[in-house]
Amino acid sequence: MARKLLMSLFVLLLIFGTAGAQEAVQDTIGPPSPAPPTNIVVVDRPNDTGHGVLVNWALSADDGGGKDNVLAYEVYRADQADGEYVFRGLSVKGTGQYEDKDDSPRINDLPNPGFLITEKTYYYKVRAMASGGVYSEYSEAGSGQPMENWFHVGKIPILIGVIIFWVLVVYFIFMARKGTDYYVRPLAGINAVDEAIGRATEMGRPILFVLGTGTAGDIATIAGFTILARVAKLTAEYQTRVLVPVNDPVMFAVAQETVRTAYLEAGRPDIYNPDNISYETAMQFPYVAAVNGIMLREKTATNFYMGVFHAESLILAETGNIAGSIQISGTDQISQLPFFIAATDYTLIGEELYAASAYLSKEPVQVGTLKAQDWAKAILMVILFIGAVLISMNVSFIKDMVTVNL
Amino acid sequence: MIKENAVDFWDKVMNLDRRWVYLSIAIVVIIPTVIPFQVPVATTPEVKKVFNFINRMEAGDYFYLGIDYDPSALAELDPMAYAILNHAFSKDLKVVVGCLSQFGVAMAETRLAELSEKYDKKSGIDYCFLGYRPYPAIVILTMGVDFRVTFPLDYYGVPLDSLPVMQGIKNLMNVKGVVDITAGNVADFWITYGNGRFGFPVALGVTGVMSADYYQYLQSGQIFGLISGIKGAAEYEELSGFETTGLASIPYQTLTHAIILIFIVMSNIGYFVTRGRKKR
Amino acid sequence: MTTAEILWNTLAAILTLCVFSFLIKDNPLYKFTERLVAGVAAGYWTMLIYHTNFTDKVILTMQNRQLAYIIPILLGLAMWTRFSKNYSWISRYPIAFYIGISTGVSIPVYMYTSVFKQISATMVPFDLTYAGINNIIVVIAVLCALFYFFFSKEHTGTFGVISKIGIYTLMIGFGAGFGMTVMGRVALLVQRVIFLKDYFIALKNYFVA
Amino acid sequence: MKKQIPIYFVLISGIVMLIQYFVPSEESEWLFTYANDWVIVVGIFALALGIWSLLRTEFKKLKNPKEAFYAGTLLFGYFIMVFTGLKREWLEAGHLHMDLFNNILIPIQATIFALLAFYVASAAYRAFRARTALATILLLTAFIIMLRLIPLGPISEVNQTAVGWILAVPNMAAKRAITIGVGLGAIATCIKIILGIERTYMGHD
Repeated sequence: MARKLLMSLFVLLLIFGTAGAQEAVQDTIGPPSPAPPTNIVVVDRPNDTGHGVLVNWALSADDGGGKDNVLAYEVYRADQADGEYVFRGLSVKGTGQYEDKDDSPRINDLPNPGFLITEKTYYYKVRAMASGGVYSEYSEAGSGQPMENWFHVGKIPILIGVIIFWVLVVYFIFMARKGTDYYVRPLAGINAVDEAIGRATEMGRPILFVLGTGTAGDIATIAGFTILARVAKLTAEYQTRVLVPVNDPVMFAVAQETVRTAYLEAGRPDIYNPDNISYETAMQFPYVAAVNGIMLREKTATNFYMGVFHAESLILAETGNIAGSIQISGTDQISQLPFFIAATDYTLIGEELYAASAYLSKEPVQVGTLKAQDWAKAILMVILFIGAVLISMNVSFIKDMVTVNL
Repeated sequence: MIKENAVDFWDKVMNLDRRWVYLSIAIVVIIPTVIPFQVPVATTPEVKKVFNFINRMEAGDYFYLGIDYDPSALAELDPMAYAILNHAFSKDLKVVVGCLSQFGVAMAETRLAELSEKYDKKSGIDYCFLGYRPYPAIVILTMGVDFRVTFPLDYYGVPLDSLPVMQGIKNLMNVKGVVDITAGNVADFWITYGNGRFGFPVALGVTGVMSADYYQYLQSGQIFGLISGIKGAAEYEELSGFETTGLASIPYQTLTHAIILIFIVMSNIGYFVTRGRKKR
Repeated sequence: MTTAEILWNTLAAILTLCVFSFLIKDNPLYKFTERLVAGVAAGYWTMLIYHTNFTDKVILTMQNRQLAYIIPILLGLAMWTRFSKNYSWISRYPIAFYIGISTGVSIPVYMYTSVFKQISATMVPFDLTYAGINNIIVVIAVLCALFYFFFSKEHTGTFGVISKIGIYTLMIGFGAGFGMTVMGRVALLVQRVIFLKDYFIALKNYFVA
Repeated sequence: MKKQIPIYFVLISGIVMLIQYFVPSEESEWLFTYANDWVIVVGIFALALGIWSLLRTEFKKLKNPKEAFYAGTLLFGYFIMVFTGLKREWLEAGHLHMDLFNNILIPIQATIFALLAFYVASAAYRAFRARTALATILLLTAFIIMLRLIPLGPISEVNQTAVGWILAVPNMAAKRAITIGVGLGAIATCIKIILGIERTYMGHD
C-alpha cells in the first residue's frame, strides 16, 4: 500500500512537477512578460467516450508577432470558475489548442484528480510562457463539458469504404444468382489440389491438412476451414484419409464439424472418423513437433498448409519435403510467404488464399465475390494513382480523404 | 575422363543429402563458440553516416542521444549505445541524453555511470541526463522550443539553468543532431515531429526486425543514418573501435551466410552443368 | 552451480540434443521428446488458462454476480454438448457467435489497416530527385502487383505484361524477406550452442571442484 | 432450428460488432470488451474438449505395446504439469511447476525454433536454383541481401546501396500490395460469412 501511494505521488510529481518548478523561477526580474492568450473556448472532444475536452484560445500577441518571445502555453483547469486552477499540460508556441482527456477514474486504487466526468462543466485558464522563465497573466476563464459521443466522425471514410465494398459484393452475388457467368483465371495452386488428392489416393497414403497456429477467429483460419471443407469432400469421394491436427480448441470443434459435414455431403458419412481431427497441444513449437511426427510416421502424401502461420512455416515445409510429400500452402502472413514459396510446391499468396474457397466451390455466387474484389481493387488503384499524381502537384485533398487518424 | 568425373561431381552436388548442409551449418556455428575469433564486418553507408556525424564534431559540440529501449531489446541495442557514448566521450563531445520510453532510464543510467567514470566526465558539466517524460510527441515538440519546458530539472533533480553544460543551449536547434536508439514507436515520433516539424537531423538505431520498415525514411532523407540490429551495432563498433558484444556475434553470422551463399552458387552451377548435359 | 541446478541443466541439455537429433533422422529419442513436450505444454496450458482466464472470467464474474456473464458461460457449456452424439448440434450456437463476433470486428479493422493505411502511405509525391523517382517506382510497382491479384481477367497481352511485373515485384519482396530472416534464425541457433557450451563448462567445473 | 438459427446468430453478432466500431461511447466500449469475453469464455470451455480428445487418444494408445511408452510419456508430462500447478502460487518461480517449465518446455521450444537455422540453409540450397525467371529473381534478391554480411570491400559498398534500395522500394511495394489484397480478401470472406453465403465451417445434419 505504501509503495502504491509513493508510486501515485511520483506520477503526480511527474505531471505537476513541471508547473511547480517554473513557478519558482517566475519571480526573478528578467525579460518582459508576453501578452496573455485570449478568447478561451472549451468544446467537447469529438469521437470519445465522454472524458475529454478541447481547449482553444487565440494566440498571444507576442507569439509570432510583437515581442515574439512566447515558447509555449500552459493550460490550467478548475471545477468552478473561481476554484483552484490546476496545471494540466503544455502546448508549443503557434498552437492554439490543448486536448485535455483522462478516462481513468482511479489510478493505483486512488481517485484520479485528472479524471474528467461526463457532462460536468470544467473551467480553463491559459497563460503564455516566454523565454527566460517569464509568464503572461492568466487568460480569462472559459468553460465547457465533456460529452459522450455516439458516432465517430473520423471513421466516416472507413464506413464509406465498407459500404461501397459491401454493395459491390452483394451486387455481384445478385448478378451471379441471376445467371451471369463470370470468368476466373486459373490458379496453379488450385489446379494442383485435385491432382494432389489423386496422388495420395493412388499411393494409399493419407492427406495432412494444417490450419496454422492462429485462432478460430482469424479470418485466414476461417478461409482455411472453407478450403478444408472442399478438400475433405474430395477425400471422402476418393476414400482417402484426411488428418487435421489442430492447436486451438475452438478450431478443433469447427474442423470436426467441417469435415463431418463434407463427408455427409459427399454421401459417405459412414467412413467419417472423428479421430482424424486431433487436438495436439496448445503451444506453437510443441504443436509443430507433433505435426512433424505425424508427417514422418503416417507418411502423408500431400500436405496442405492453409491459415495463419508464424515461424513454424519453414519447419513444417522442410519436414514435408524430407517426407517427400506434395505441399500446397497459403497464408496471409507476409513474413512467412517467402518460406512457403521456397519450400512448398504451390503457394496461395495473400488474397489468393481467400479466393481459394470460391475457386474450389465453383458456385457462381462465390465467384461473384471475386468479381467484387477485382472491382474494389480497380477503384483503389485509380484512387491511389490520382492521389499520388495530385500530391505531386501539392493538391492533397484525395490523400486527406484516405488518411484516417484515429 | 576428367570431364566425366566433373559431371559425376555436379550430379552429386545436385542430389546432395541435406544432412551435409546441416553439418556445414553446425560446424560454422560451433567453431566460433569453441575458438572465438574475429572477422571484419562490411560497413554500410547508413551506419558510416552516423559514425561520421559523431566523428566530425569537434570537442565541445553538442548532440542529443535518445535511449529508448527496454531490456528485451538490450542484446541488439545496448552495444550501439555503448559504442556511441564511448565514441562521444572520447572526443569530448557534450551529450544531452533523454528517454521517451520509461524503461530507457535504467538502461541510460547504467551506461552513463559506467562510461562517465571511464572518461572522467561529470554530469552537468560534460553531459546532461534529462530522464524520462511521457507523451513523446509533446516532449519532442517542446524540446524543439526549450528543453526547460518539459525538463526544468535533470534526472538528478538539478535545475537545468544551473548546469554549466546547458548554458547557451536552449533547445534541439542548438544541438548538431539527434541519435535515437529505440525498439518501439519512439522512432516514428522523431521522424514525424523531430524531423518533420523542426527539421533536426535525426539518425536511428533500431532492432533488426524493425529495420526493413525504416529504410524508406533513409531513402526519402527523413533520417540521415540508420543502425540496424546487431550487425549495425557491430559496424559501429568496427568503425569506432569500441567493442562489446556486437562484433563478437558477427563471425557466426558471416560464416553461416557465406556457407549458405556457397551452397546456392554450387547448386546453380550444378543445375546448369547437369541441365546442359541432359540437353546434349 | 548447485547440484540441483546441474541436474536441471542436464535435463535441458539432453532434451536439446534429442531435438537436434531429428536433423539426422526421426528417431525414438526425438519421438520421446516430442511426446513429452506435447504433454507438458498441454498440462502447462491447462493450468495457465484455469488460473487466469477461467478464474477471472468464470469464477470471479459469478462470485461478483455479474449476471451478464451467464450468457457466455452457458454458451461455453454448450460446447460440451459435443460429447454427446444427439445434442452436438447445440455446439453450433457458440461457434456461430464466435465466428460472427470475429468477422464483424475484423471488417472495419481490415478496411482501416490493410486498405486505408496502405493507400494513404503509398500516396507519395513524384519528382525527379532520387527519392521522387523511387516514389514513382513504388507506386507503379504497387499497381502492377495489384494487377497480379486480378482474378476475373485473363493475364494475357498488355495485362499479362503488367501482372508479370507485379509478380516479379512480389518475388523481390519474398527474396528480401528470406534474406533478412537468416540472421535472426542463426542467432537462435547460436544461443542454443552457447547454452550447451556453458553447460559443459559448468559440468566440468562441478566435477573438478 | 438446427441449421437456420446459428446462421442468424452469425448475422446479428457480425452486424452488431461492425456497428460497434463506429460508436465511440462508453456503452459501446463495454459491448466490445463483453463480446471479446464471449470469445474468451467459449475458448475456455472448448479447451476441455481438446484436452479430453487428446487424453482419450493417448489412453487408447496405452493398449498398443508399440505406442504405450510414448503415450505414457505424454500422459506423464501432462499430469505432472497439472498436479504441480494445482495452486495459483505454484505457478511462480521457485516451484516445481516452473522448474519443469524452464527446463523442459523452454529448452525444447527454443531448440525446435533453432532448427530453422538449418532449414533456411537447406531450403535455400534446394529452392534457389535459376530454373525460371521468377525463381531467378527470388534467388538473386535473397543472394544480394545475404551478401550484406560478407565483407568484400568496395563490392560491399555497392551491395549495401542495393540492399537499402531493395528494402525501401520493391520490397515495400510488394508488402503494400499483398496487404491491400489480403484486406480485400478478408473483408469479402467476412461479408460472405455474415450473409450466410459461406457456411461450410458451420456443419449441418
